Amino acid sequence: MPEQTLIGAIRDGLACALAADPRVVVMGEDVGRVGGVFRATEGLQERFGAERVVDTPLAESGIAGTAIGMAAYGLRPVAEMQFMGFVLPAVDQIVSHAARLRARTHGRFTAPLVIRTPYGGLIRAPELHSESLEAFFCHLPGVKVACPSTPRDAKGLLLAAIADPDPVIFMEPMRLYRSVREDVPAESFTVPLGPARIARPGRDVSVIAWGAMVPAALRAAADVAGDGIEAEVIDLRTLTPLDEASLADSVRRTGRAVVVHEGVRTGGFGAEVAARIAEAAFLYLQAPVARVTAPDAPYPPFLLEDRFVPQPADVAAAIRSVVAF
Amino acid sequence: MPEQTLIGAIRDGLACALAADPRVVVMGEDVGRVGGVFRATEGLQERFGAERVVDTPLAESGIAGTAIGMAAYGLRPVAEMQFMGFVLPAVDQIVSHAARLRARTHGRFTAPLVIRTPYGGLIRAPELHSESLEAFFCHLPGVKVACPSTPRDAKGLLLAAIADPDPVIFMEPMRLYRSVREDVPAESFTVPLGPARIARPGRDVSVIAWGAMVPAALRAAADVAGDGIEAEVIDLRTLTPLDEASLADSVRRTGRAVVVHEGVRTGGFGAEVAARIAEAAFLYLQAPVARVTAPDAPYPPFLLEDRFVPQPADVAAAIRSVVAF
Amino acid sequence: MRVVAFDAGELPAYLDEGGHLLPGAQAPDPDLALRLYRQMLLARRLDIRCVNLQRQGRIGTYPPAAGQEGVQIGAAMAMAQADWLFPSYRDGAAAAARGMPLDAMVAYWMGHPRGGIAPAGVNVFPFSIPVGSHIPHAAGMAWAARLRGEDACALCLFGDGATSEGDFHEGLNFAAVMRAPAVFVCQNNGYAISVPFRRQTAAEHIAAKAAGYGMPGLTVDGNDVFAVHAAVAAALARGRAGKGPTLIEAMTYRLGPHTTSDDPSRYRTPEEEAGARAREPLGRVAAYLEAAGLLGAAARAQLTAEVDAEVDAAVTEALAAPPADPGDITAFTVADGGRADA
Amino acid sequence: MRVVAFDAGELPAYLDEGGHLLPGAQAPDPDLALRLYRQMLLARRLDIRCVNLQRQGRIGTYPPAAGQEGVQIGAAMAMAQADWLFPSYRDGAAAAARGMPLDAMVAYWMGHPRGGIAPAGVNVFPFSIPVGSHIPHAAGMAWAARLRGEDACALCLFGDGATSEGDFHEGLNFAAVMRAPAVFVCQNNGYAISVPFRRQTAAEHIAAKAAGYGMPGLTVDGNDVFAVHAAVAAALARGRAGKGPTLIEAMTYRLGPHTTSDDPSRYRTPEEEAGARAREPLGRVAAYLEAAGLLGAAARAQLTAEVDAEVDAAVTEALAAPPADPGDITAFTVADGGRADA
Ligand SMILES: Cc1ncc(C[n+]2csc(CCOP(=O)(O)OP(=O)(O)O)c2C)c(N)n1
Ligand SMILES: Cc1ncc(C[n+]2csc(CCOP(=O)(O)OP(=O)(O)O)c2C)c(N)n1
Ligand SMILES: [Mg+2]
Ligand SMILES: [Mg+2]
Repeated sequence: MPEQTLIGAIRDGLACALAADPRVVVMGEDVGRVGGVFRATEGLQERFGAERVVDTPLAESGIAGTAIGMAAYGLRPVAEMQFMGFVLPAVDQIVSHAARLRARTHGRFTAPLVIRTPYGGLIRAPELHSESLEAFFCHLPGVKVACPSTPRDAKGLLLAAIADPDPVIFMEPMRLYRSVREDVPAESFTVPLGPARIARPGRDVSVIAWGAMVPAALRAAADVAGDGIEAEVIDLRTLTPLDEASLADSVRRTGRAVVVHEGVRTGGFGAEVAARIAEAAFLYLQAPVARVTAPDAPYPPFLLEDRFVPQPADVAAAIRSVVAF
Repeated sequence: MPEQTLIGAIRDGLACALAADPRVVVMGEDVGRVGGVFRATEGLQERFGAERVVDTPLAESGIAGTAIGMAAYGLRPVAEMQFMGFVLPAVDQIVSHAARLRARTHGRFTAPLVIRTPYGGLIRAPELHSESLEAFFCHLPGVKVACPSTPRDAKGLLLAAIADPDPVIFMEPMRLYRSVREDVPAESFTVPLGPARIARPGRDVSVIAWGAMVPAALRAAADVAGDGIEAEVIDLRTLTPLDEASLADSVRRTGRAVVVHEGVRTGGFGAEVAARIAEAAFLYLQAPVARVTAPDAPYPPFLLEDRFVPQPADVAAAIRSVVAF
Repeated sequence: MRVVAFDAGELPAYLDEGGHLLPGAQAPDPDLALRLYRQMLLARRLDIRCVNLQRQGRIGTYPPAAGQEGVQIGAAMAMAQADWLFPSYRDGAAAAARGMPLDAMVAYWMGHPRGGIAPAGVNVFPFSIPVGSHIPHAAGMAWAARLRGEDACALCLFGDGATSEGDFHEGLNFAAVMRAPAVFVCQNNGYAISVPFRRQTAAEHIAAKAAGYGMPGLTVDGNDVFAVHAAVAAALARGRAGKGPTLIEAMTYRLGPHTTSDDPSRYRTPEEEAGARAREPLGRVAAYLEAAGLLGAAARAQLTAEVDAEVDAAVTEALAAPPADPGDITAFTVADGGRADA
Repeated sequence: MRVVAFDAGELPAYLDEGGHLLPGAQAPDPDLALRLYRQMLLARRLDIRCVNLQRQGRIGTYPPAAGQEGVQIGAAMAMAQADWLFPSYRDGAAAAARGMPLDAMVAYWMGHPRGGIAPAGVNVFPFSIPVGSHIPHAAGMAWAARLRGEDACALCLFGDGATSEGDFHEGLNFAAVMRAPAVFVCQNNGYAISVPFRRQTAAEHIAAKAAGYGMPGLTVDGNDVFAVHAAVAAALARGRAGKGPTLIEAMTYRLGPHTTSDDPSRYRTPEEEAGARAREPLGRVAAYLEAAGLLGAAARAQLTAEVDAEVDAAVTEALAAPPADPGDITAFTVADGGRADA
C-alpha cells in the first residue's frame, strides 16, 4: 500500500475513476494542461486525453450547468472549482437544478456530478481563497456534502462521490493537501457517504469536526488528556447526510459536546450539529454544546488569519469549559 | 392613520424613501412600467420618473452588481428580486462583494443597498416561486436580514433597511401581502433592525417565528390556550442581527422553546436559534428546543405544499410535545 | 427578416403575413406542412383550454404560448428522435411536439407532482423556471453527445429576456468552445413580462450576439413555421456535421398575457396587439394550406374536432389523476436514501 | 491591430515593436510621453520588487503585471480625477497611476488588513479577486454618475478569461442599456492562468463581443501605450458625451507567471516568451524617447534611480507598518454595530 499525501490520494482516486468508468470526465479551470492549480489532476490529461480531462472556459456557472447537462445525458462529470469562494457563481445551478433534477422528474433525469473544491484557511492566500462555505450546501436537500481529513478517506469518499447517483460537493481541506500522509490502497475502493468516523475514542466529551479541523481537534484532545480529560474526536466525513446516530451515541456516553468549524459562527453547520445533538440526547447533556468557530466577520487578510480560524488551543479551551460547566 | 395591507405598507415605505432622499433608486425586473409583478412599486415610476424607478434587464447578478457600484458611488439602491429563488444568481455578488466591501476597505467603500424579495409558499405558485432561503443570507456577516410579518413592521423595517449603511436582504412574506391589514402611520418612521417583538406574551413556552410563520404561530398559540398552555410568540423581525437577549429572556421565563420556519430543516436558521437558546439558557431549558420546519426536500408542486409548509396544527403539536416533555 | 450570419447558404422565408407563399419560395413539402399545422393547432387548442382551466381554478398560474407556435413547432419538428429538447416554462407546444404527453403537461400546471415528466424515450428536459438557466444544460448535453460519439443534438428554447442572464453567455460560450451540436433558439416576443426588448439590450438584434461567441447567428420570422423549420434543420445538420452550435433569433409575439396573472394592457397598446394578431403564425399556415388545396374549411373543422378530442381526453385524464401522494415530497430527494448505483 | 468598430474615427497606432514611430503616426505630446514612461517604469520596478519580496517570504502570493504596463498605464492616465477605476488583482500598475499609495499595495499583498485601501479622493475600488465580478460595479457606478448628472466615468480592467464569466455579460449589457459612461478594458494577455485564449472563446477577438451589446468594440495594441491612451481617452470622451460605454480589447502578454505560485513553462514555450519579450511595452517607450531626444541613457538611469527610491520608501514603510490589529477582524463588518447613518 503506497503512502500518499491527501492530494496524491485525490489524484489517485480520479485516475482510478477515469480508468474504470468511461463516463467519468474531469473538467474545470486549469485542470488539463497544468493539472490544476494545486496539481490535483496532474498527469491525468496526458494519460486520459483532452476530451476526458478538460480545460474549460473561466465560468463557474457554465461549468456546473454544462456538468448538469452532461450528467443528465449519462456522463459522470467531476468538476473542479479552484477555491470554494469561486463556487458562488455556480450556486444557482447547484440549488435550482442539480439539487432538484431528480425530485422534479421523479428520477427520470438525474445529475450525478461531483464538484471538488479546496476550502479553508491558514495558507496565507489572497482574499476569497480561504472560504469555508459548507453551511450553504448543507441546507440543500438533494445534494450531499463530503469532507475528508485523511488521505485514505479522501480517496474512498471521492470514489463514493463519483459513484453516487446524486450531486456531491466534495470539500478538500487544502491546508492538509501535503501535510498528512498515510498508506492508501492503490486499487479502487469506496468509503461510504454517510458514516462518521471516531478519530479518537474518549469518554468525557465528544468533539465533532471535519476536514482541517480534525487534526486541530486531535491536537486539542491530546492536550487536554494531560488534564485527565478523555475527549472523543468524531470526524464527520460526510456533513449531509449527517450521521446523527453516531453523534447521539457518542454524546449519550460522554454527556458533553464541542463542535468545531472554520466557517463563521452564525448559521454555520455547527448550529445544526448542536441542534441535532440537543434533539437526540437532551437528557444526557450536562452542558450546552459548545461551538468553536470563526467569528462573524469576513475572512481577514492573512496576517490575521491565525486569529480567525479556530486553533487547537481554542478547542482545548472549549473542551475544558464544557467539562467544567 | 390609514389602514394598509402589507404590500401597501411596502409601497408606501418606498414612496416615503423616494420622496425624502434623492439618493434612493428603486430598480429591478418589471418594477417600473407595471409596478412589479405583485404591484409593490405601483405608481412609483409615474410619480418619481423612470430614472429613479427603473426597469432593468433580466439579470439578477447584474442587478445586484450594478446596485453595489451605485451604492458605493453614493446612491441608495433598493432592488427587487421577483421571487427569492431568483436571488440565487446574485449570490456571488452579495457574498463576495456586498457583504465584504466595508470590511475589506475599512469603510472607505460601502454598499448600502436593499434587496427586497417576496418569499415563502402556499400561494399555489409554479416551481421555484415559493423558496425560503433565509439561512443562506443569515450565514453572511456584513449583511442583515429582515423579515416583517405585519404592515407596520413592513414599512418601518423597510425604511430602516434603506437608511441602514450596510446591505440588507428584505424578505417579504408574499402570502401575507394582502391578507393582513392594520393602521400604519402615513409619515416616514423606522422600526430598528435588531429587536424582536413579543407578538403574544405567555409563560409556558416560547414560540419563535418570522414572516408568514408568525400568524401560524399565533393561531397555534390560540389553539393550545384551550388546553391551558400559555405560549409566548416572538416575532424575530430581524434574523441577523439576531436578538439573542430577547430570546434568552423569554426562554429563561418559559423554560421551553419551539422555533418555526418555512425553510427546510437541516441547516435552517432554526438550528441557529436553537443553538443560541441552548447556549444562553441551558440551565433553564426543560425540554430540547423543538424545530417545526419544512422537511429536507425541495419545495414540492403546489398540490402538496400544505404538507410541506408548517401549519398551525404542526406548531400546536410541537408546543404540546415540548410542554409534555 | 435579416439573416445576420450563416454558413449554410441563404435561408429561405416561405410565407408572408397573409399566408401567401413568398415570391421565389419553394412550396413546402405537403406532408410536412400538414403535420406542422396539426401540431400547431393542437398546441393552440390546448393552450386555450389551459387558460380556461386556470380561470376555473382547476390549474394554477399558466403561461400561454399562443402566437409562438410557429417557432416552437417549427423548431421541435425539425429535431430527430435522439435529440434533446431544453424548454422554458412557455414551451409546452414544443414539448408536446417532441412527445411529452398532454395530460402530463396539464398535470404540471395543476401542481401535481406526477406532472411535467417526460416518459422514457422522450428526451424533453423539465421546463426551466429560472430564466436562462437551462442554456448551459443544453450545451453540456450536446457536448456529452459529441464526447460519446453519438449523433444527438440539443435544442434549447428561451426568450429575449433570457439573453440578459449570465447563463445565456456562459452556455453559448461553452457550446462554441466545445463545438457542441446545440441549437439555441431565442423566441424574441418583444417582452420579458412587461419589459420591452429595447430595455433588454442595446443591440438591434439578439442574433448579433452570436459573433461574440464565434458562432453563426441569424434572425428569422418566427411566425413563418416553414422558415423556422428550415433554419433549425440547417442548424441541426451543421451541429451533426461537427461544425458546432448556432444561435437563431425567431421574431414572434405572445398574443396573450405573460401568465394568467398578468395584464398586458398595462404595457402594450391595443394597436400593437391587433397588429401582432394579424401576423400570427397559425392562421397563416391555415390560409396557405387552404390556398394550396391541401386543407379546405371542412377538413380543417374536422381536424380541429380531432385535436379537441385529444385535448379533452388529456384534460380529463389529468383532472382524474389520483390525488397527489404526500410521500412524493421526500421520496425522490436522493436515490434510495443515497445508495450508490455504480 | 484591427479596429473592429468605433465611431470616434480611426484610432491611431503609434509605435512599432521596436519603439519606432509608425509611418503616418503623429508624435505623442512629449510631456505626456515622459509621464507615461515614468509611471510605467515605476510600475515595473515595483513589480520586480514585489516578486522578490514574495521570494523572500515577506509578502504572500503575488500576481506580476510586468508586460501589461502599456495597457494599464495608458488607460489609467487617460482618466480624469473624478473617474473611478475598477481593477482586478493584476492591476496594481493602473491603481498606482491613479494615486493608490505604493505602500498600501505592498501591504495588501503582505496580507495586512490596512493594505489595498484607497485614501479619500482616490477613486480606486479594491482589487477584484473573483474574476469578472467587478464589471457590474463599474457599470453601476457609471450609471449612478449619469443619474446624478455628474461627469465621472468608470474604467474597468479585466483579463481575457474574465470575458467568459456571466458578470462580464451582465455588466456590459447593463452599461449599454443604461448608456452608462463606462469603459471596459480587456487585457488580452492570451492566457487565463494556463488556459490559452483559444479555449476561452471561439470568437477571433474579444472586441467582437461588443456588437452583441450594441456598443463599439475595438482591438488595440496593448503594448503601445500611446495607442491605449488615445483609445481610452476617446472612449471616455464618448462616455462623457452621453454616448454610452465602449469595450476595448488591448492585446498584450504577461511576461511573468500568473502568480508567484505559477510555473508558466508548463504551458508556454520559450520561443513564445522570447517573442513576447521583444514586443514588451516599456522598452519600446524607452527606445522611442531616446530616439526622439526626450530621454537619453543617463537621464533614464537617473529616472530609474528616482523611481527605485520611491519603491524603496514604499516597501520600507509597508514592512515597518504596525502589526495587524486583531480588532480589525470584526471592527468593520458593519457600521457601528449596525446603527443607521441616514
Ligand atoms: C432567474 C429568473 N428571474 C426572474 C424570473 C421571473 N420571470 C419569469 S418569466 C420572466 C420574463 C422572461 O422573459 P423572456 O425571457 O423574454 O421570455 P418570455 O416570458 O417572453 O417567453 C421573468 C422576469 C425567473 N423566472 N427567473
Ligand atoms: C470567479 C473566479 N474563478 C476562478 C478564479 C481563479 N483565478 C484567478 S485568476 C484566474 C485567471 C484569470 O485570467 P484572465 O481573466 O485572463 O486574467 P489574467 O490573470 O490573465 O490577468 C483564475 C481562474 C477567480 N479568482 N475567480
Ligand atoms: Mg420575451
Ligand atoms: Mg489573461
